[in-house]
Amino acid sequence: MPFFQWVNDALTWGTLFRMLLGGIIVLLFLLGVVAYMLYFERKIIGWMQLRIGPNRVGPLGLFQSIADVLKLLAKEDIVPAQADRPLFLIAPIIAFVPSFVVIAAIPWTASHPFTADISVALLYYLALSSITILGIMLGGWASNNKYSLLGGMRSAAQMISYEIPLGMSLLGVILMAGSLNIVDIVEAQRRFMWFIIPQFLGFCVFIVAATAELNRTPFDLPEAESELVAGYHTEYSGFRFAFYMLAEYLYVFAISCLGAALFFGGWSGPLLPGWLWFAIKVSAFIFFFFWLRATMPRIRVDQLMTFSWKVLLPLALVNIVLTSVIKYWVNAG
Amino acid sequence: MSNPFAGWVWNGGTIAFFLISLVVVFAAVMLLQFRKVMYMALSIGLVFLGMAGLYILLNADFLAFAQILIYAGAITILMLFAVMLTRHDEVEDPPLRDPKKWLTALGCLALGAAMLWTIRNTPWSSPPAQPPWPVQKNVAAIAETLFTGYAVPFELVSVLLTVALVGAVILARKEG
Amino acid sequence: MSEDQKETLPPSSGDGGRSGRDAASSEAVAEGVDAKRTASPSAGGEPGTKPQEAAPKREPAAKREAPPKKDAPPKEPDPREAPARALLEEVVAEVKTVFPDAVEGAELQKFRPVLLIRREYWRDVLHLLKTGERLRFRYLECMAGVDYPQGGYIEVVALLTRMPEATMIEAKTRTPRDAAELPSAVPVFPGANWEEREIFDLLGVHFEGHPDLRRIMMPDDWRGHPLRKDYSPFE
Amino acid sequence: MAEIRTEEMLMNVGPQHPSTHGVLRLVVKLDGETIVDVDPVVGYLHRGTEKLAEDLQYTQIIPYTDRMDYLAAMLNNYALVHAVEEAMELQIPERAEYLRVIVMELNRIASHLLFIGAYLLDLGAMSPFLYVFQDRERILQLFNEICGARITYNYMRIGGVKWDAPPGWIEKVQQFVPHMRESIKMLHDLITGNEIFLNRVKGIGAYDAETAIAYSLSGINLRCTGYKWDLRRNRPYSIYDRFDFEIPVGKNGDCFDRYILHLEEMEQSLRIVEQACGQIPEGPVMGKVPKILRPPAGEYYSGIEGARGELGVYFVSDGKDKPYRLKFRRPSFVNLQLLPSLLKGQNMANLIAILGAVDIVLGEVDC
Repeated sequence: MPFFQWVNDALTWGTLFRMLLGGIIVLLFLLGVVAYMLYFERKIIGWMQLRIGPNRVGPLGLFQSIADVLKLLAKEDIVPAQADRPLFLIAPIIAFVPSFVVIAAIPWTASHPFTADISVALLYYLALSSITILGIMLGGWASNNKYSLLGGMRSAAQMISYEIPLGMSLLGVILMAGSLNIVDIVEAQRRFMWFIIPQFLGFCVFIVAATAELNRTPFDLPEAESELVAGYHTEYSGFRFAFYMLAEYLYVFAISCLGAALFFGGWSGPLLPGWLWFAIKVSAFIFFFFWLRATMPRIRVDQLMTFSWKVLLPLALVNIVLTSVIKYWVNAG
Repeated sequence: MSNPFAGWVWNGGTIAFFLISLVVVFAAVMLLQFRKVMYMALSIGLVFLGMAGLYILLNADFLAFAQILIYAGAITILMLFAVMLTRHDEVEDPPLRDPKKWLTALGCLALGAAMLWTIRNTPWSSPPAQPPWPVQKNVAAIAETLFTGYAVPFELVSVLLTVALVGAVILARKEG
Repeated sequence: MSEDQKETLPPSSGDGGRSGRDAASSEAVAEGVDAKRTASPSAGGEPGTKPQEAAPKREPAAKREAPPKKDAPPKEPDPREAPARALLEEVVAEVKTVFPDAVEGAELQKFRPVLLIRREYWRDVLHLLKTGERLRFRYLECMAGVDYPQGGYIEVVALLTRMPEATMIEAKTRTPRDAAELPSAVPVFPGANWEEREIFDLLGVHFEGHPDLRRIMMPDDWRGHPLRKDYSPFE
Repeated sequence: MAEIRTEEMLMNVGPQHPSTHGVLRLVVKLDGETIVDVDPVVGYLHRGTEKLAEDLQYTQIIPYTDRMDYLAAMLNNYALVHAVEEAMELQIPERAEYLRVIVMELNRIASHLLFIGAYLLDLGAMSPFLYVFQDRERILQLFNEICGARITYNYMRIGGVKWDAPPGWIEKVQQFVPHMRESIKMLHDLITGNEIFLNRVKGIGAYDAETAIAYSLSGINLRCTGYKWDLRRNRPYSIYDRFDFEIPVGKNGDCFDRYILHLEEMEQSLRIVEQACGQIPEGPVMGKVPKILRPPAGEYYSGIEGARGELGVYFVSDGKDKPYRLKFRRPSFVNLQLLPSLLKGQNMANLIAILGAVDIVLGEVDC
């Protein structure tokens, strides 16, 4: 799709237009993805819990999340009197911008339109997503609410702790593919096999660390309703709250994309077109996160930390060492 | 001297360079200007982020994202933690009017002028038309350099960091 | 007040006739209970099988009259009564060996031994009841306060249970309404904490030695004690 | 090295908080996330039931008891009714006693079900809450059929029960029993084996039997320490001596034991319901009771085994148709006292786990 391949072109009005158009298309697409992810989350968990789920707005409740988003946008933007006003206003944006930015690195199909072909895509993903922690932490601090503060602190501690095993679990894949570029990784899997098989240990670490990184059940401590009311976004309302939610769900999507691309061969698959394969794999990941949420209770905060440092990290290290040794052995032999 | 902008191509790169430089300078000034520690920490985060942008423009992708990951992400958060966890007046006192300030400003200007003069008069070897390695091989090249030419220093740094980590854990243990 | 009431459960305002009986042996107490029980039919027209009939005698005369239709043919003595009386005697005897003048009165209420303790001894007797070798009523089942404005006193009741036999006795004490004060039972029974706070809150009994005597149900700035009979919210 | 100064933070958990199970307020002093001190503040739901009761005839008090422990209103009804009946030595028809036992045990199951759902919700698992509501709904339907109400039953009367079971009701209860057994098995499968759940409740908030007795704990809060104390067995009332059932006890006195005892008690309750449904005779459901109830003057106490512990009624009668003084011994109120000492030194996240396992109902705490 050369129309959207503008990265190396000189900056003309035409390039600018194509840039903006591409950006808007991706933005709208992602908003749609998030809206229907929310819808399916509510439907699926509803079914799992013997409920119906949303069924009022539109046929089968299909417009429910759109109505919810509109409601959030129309709501008053409340800033608590004792909050640190500038930080309170800016924190959701800090949290939400990187969530969109990371999507740029993820190839949806072989020709990856809209996608930057970044040589260090995985590092890019990890780096940018760490900025979100800043937004969450600042939001918790600026609210001047003790629940928010505790939520923000927990969140920062948790996400930093789990970023390390997450990154380490990716190293095995990187070693096997010999590249940080997701496109190269997918291509490597097409030549060899899906990395879920040789990197099963890495995948296990990845899926656990990813769940924790997403703050989803059973690692949803930062917003543990039963303890911290709503954690870092207790004081947020209206579209600033929507920003946090949007960021959260975009990361669910992004991590699912990452998982599908790194361990399940990305867009590769027989018969069906590549984008559909990718969509199926990503949906499976997303479904898995919903499923977890309907099943699991919440882990305790100290257990969470212990688990990261004493279980996941050593496992990830073992995985790296094993992968390197085997790779060296195979190459030598 | 001729037009300093001769030979510039107004593409995304150059615009980005000026925008990013502006942001970095602005953030750096704000860092000094803010009175609240929290805002300072945020400003320094923005400076780190801007520096990463400049690295990208220089085709140093790996360095750029390492910069974001470690400086803009981890170090800024560490600073925020430190600010939140320690007890102090979060607002600095406004600076006193001081004649030394004018001297400082003069000194800064002089330094700037001297640097500019030096840069303009240094006979730089002409830069290569192409970067020494293709963009895609950036990471691989760094890795190769690190693990062949500089293997010993790299390992030494690793040991140092490990010792620091263990030391930190031991100190924390004592505290508890 | 009728004379049989004086005989069994005199108000704590104290009468001279008490001390002699307190010093008496447990048999004497038992006889006292019996005397009340036999006296009660003549007053209420009720056969001797209803020991609880003794209770109203603490009440002002206007309140205590049982309805006359209660007349019933005499019943057999309830089989539960004999062991209850034996227990009462035993407990009273045990308490009296340690605190000879702590027991102001003793009776059976619905087959449950009831001891009226002099309030100075309240905590000590509870402690004895809890730890005494042959007593061991270590489970505080319930605590309640009752206001008797006519008698001018507030009664605090503690129901104690011996585990695991589930034998229950009732210990109670009285304190004057206008200066209601009692030694707290919390050092003996930690579980009395909130019950005493509740009694303090709703009846205004000050428990001396309570670790945390605050209002518990009503707001801290509430005036008056709602469960007192003369309480009016609009005062 | 400089001393690291940490600051204690005072946090108000409640009165409006998702997991204080009503309007309980806990003033928590925190050092980081470690609890230094807790002060439970109750009374937000205080309605003065005991004062109101002094102006009501005995039968009129029954609806007020519904509002105390609103999750097990049948048991509350019975506690009052039973106390008055004991005082007056009334004869209760057999069928009424059986109906009472059936609805009480069903109510105990419904209450325990809700405990399990709410507890897991506190611990972050949402699904069990909705699963238990399915089964609880069936019980509420049964209650609806027998007394026309789903929460505040007002079903029992002094001398019997208000209505006889409608035709087919007993059969419905009998059908419910195996269904409920399946559900309990499902709950075991879903929850009891969950590693995360076990990690959160095993060894948390443990105390021994001596402490429990000293603090006058009752019900599961006492039995979880291994002390076998159930008034249905230790001081039998109603017709409980006719049924064959066990008193499950715990071992460690921790939150896990309290959780598992709820499930085990439900099974025992099912056994009782099953036997009662098999034995229930035909006959009247209301005994011969005077129009105006005047218990003979005196003091009375009677305790029954409620869903949360010993539910006692102490009342003083002066021979009139209204109690001179009525005091409810509410198990939640008494059980809650131990909370501060359990929480000291715990993690903030354990607050929820421990508080939830005490199983309080604020309507009962505040009365």
